Amino acid sequence: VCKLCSFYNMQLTLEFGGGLELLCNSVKIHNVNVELQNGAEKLTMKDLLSWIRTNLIKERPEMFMKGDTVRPGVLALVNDCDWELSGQLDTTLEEKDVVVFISTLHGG
Amino acid sequence: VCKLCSFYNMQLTLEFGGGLELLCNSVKIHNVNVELQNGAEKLTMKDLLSWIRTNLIKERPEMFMKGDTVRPGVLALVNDCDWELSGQLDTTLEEKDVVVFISTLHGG
Amino acid sequence: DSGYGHDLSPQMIHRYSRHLLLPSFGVQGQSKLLKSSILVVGAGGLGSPVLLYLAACGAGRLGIVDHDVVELNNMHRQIIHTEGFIGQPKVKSAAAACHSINSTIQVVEYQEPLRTSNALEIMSKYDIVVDATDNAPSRYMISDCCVVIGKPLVSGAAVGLEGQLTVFNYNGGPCYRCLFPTPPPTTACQRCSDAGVLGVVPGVIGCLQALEAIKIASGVGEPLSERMLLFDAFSGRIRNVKIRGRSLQCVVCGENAPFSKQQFQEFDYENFTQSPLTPLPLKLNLL
Amino acid sequence: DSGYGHDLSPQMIHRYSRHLLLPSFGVQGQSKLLKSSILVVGAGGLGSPVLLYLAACGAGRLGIVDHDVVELNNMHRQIIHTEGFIGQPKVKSAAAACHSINSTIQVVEYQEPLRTSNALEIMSKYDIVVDATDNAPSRYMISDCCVVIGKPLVSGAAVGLEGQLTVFNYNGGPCYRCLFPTPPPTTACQRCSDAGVLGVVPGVIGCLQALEAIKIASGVGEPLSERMLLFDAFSGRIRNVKIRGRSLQCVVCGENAPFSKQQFQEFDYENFTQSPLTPLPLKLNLL
Ligand SMILES: [Zn+2]
Ligand SMILES: [Zn+2]
Repeated sequence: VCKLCSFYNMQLTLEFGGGLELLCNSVKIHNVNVELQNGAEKLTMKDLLSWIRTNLIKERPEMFMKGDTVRPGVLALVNDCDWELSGQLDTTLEEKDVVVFISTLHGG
Repeated sequence: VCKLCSFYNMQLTLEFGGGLELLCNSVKIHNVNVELQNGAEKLTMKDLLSWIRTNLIKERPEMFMKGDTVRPGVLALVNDCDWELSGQLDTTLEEKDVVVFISTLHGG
Repeated sequence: DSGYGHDLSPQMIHRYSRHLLLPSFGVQGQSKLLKSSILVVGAGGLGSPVLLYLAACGAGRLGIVDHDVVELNNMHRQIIHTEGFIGQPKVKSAAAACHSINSTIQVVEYQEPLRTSNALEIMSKYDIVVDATDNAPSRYMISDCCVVIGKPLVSGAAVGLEGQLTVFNYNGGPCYRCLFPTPPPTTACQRCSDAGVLGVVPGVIGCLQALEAIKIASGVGEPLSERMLLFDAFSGRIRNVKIRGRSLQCVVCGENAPFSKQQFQEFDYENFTQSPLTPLPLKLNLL
Repeated sequence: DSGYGHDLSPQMIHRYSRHLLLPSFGVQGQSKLLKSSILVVGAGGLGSPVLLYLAACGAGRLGIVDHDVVELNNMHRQIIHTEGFIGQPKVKSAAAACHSINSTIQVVEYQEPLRTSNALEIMSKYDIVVDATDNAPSRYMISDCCVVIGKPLVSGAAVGLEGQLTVFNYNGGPCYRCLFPTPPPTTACQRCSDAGVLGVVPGVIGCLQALEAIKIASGVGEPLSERMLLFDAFSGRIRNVKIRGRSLQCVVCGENAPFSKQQFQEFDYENFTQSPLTPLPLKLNLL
């Protein structure tokens, strides 16, 4: 993290589960620094999704996203809370937030 | 919480488990405001234990404490971490910390 | 009433004494449990511990739905079945096991696949439904049916080294469709028989499903409604997350869309999810 | 070796196929499991799911220690026993159940109480020990013995609506005495038979114990060493907490105190904890 401009960088923990980790080299937990776009003063889930698609997803992006949001069957959680409760794509992220993406399981 | 002197008050979540809740009217989770002693600038686990003994434990205090510490068989956890790792009685608490006291179980 | 303020026979008091001793459960919790009826759909990896623990604890009437037969490759996780039952219907095997640990409860066998044509009739006869199936169309169908007939649903799933658990349609909480209005692509729907599963993972989730059913039936504790448990066996971590409530826009339980019995019976779940309700077992050609 | 780089017979490949399909487990994890030996002390509430899942998954050799007989008031939680075995030794009943779900594993029966006089000999024959007992002196004794002979210990406990789980003496991690150097007052040591227990709670903890044993035996995953899982069934919450590492001051595993076999055999656990190793069952006089 740049100490002079830490404002423009955000430390986040991203976790992938339910099979989504297979899209990121089978790594479940990613500690990342997300750089905010020029002039941006906040990072939303919408920004994060496009950052993930560019920087983390190595294969089959259609298994993670559909349009500009997550694909059907994927739950997004910000600090252990469904993103539907915090504004979905508009959810504003804060330093050290934990964002979990989990694909729903059907097996038994 | 006094808004002018919030420094001298500390909001904590205390949880009791493994049977210890029986000593506090069977209530497991207590959201409390602990007033710091005159002139004190920090709250340690030692202070908290004496506060709990005065304010929360309704019966059989010997089932919770022995001397100035918890009785044998009780684990103390500060933010999901064993207090042995943070200095035991000397652990300094911070606003909104979660402190768990749990009695070890032997049954099966 | 026995004159003691409850209906428990001396035999029952003996059998369930460790429940009766619990101040928070006691005679009242046990009595409610004994009067309850619970339907378990699926007698496989999840259903095994669900059925064993529900039978043991004294759920009054236990229904079991499964159309499958016991196979050798089930045995690593489906602990309710013994080798002697290989080739026989799972329902028969599971019912025999339930009876052998508790001969005082009633067990009803449904040796047939659950479909829109029989779901309403079967599920209506029970207070609580446990989804222990292994495919997406069944999960939508069971949840929709629970909304139509107003029953709480304990939903568990396990694949690989992961498991998930929640309670749907309970006390104003969300249904499966509130969470997943659109079915996932079929490529995202792995089943245990295709993708593999560590046998004890459905064991953990199944026990937790039995617990949720017991909590609802006895009226003791806080069921996992609007919450979900995410279990990662590899790391041993369990997350307890808060999920959305009932959605006003839900096409099944929402404001403007009370799904009718007829709509339910005419809904094509296989077409909706693009997968079969009773998938054919994969023939494994390892090596 | 079959020529395929492993020792699995076609029967085994069929039985364990859903484990073999798992990329993170596979043939290597299953082969290690099949070669492992696990001792389960206690065939009660915790031991029931531990034994069933370890037998099902193919733990090569399974030892069972228990001196008790099956009673009707066990049946609400001890799902390995059937009514037909009431009055018979739990070890015999549990071994029969393990065989019936997996006739290809070896099961060894120890129908005797575990004591300092036999613990070293019995426990030395196994790679991993699972503590599924119900009293404090046994827990100290089993942990101390594991330190003396250098075996990992999977420890679980359940009372009322709560459960706890951790792994001791694994890979430089703490032992039971590191955590609890001084025994608790006897008034703090409730057993299921005295205090009651919701039957499915030891079910959940026992499944998780089986999982930890499988992880250690197969070398797959991260065992719960220096971590503890705290389970509250009422609220459905599970905490994963970080606990202390090995204590240099521990009188059993610490720097200056390697407990010798002789010291172990002469240690009086009943006096140390002020409670009996094989407690008499409480006669319940409810109503
Ligand atoms: Zn809905
Ligand atoms: Zn130690």
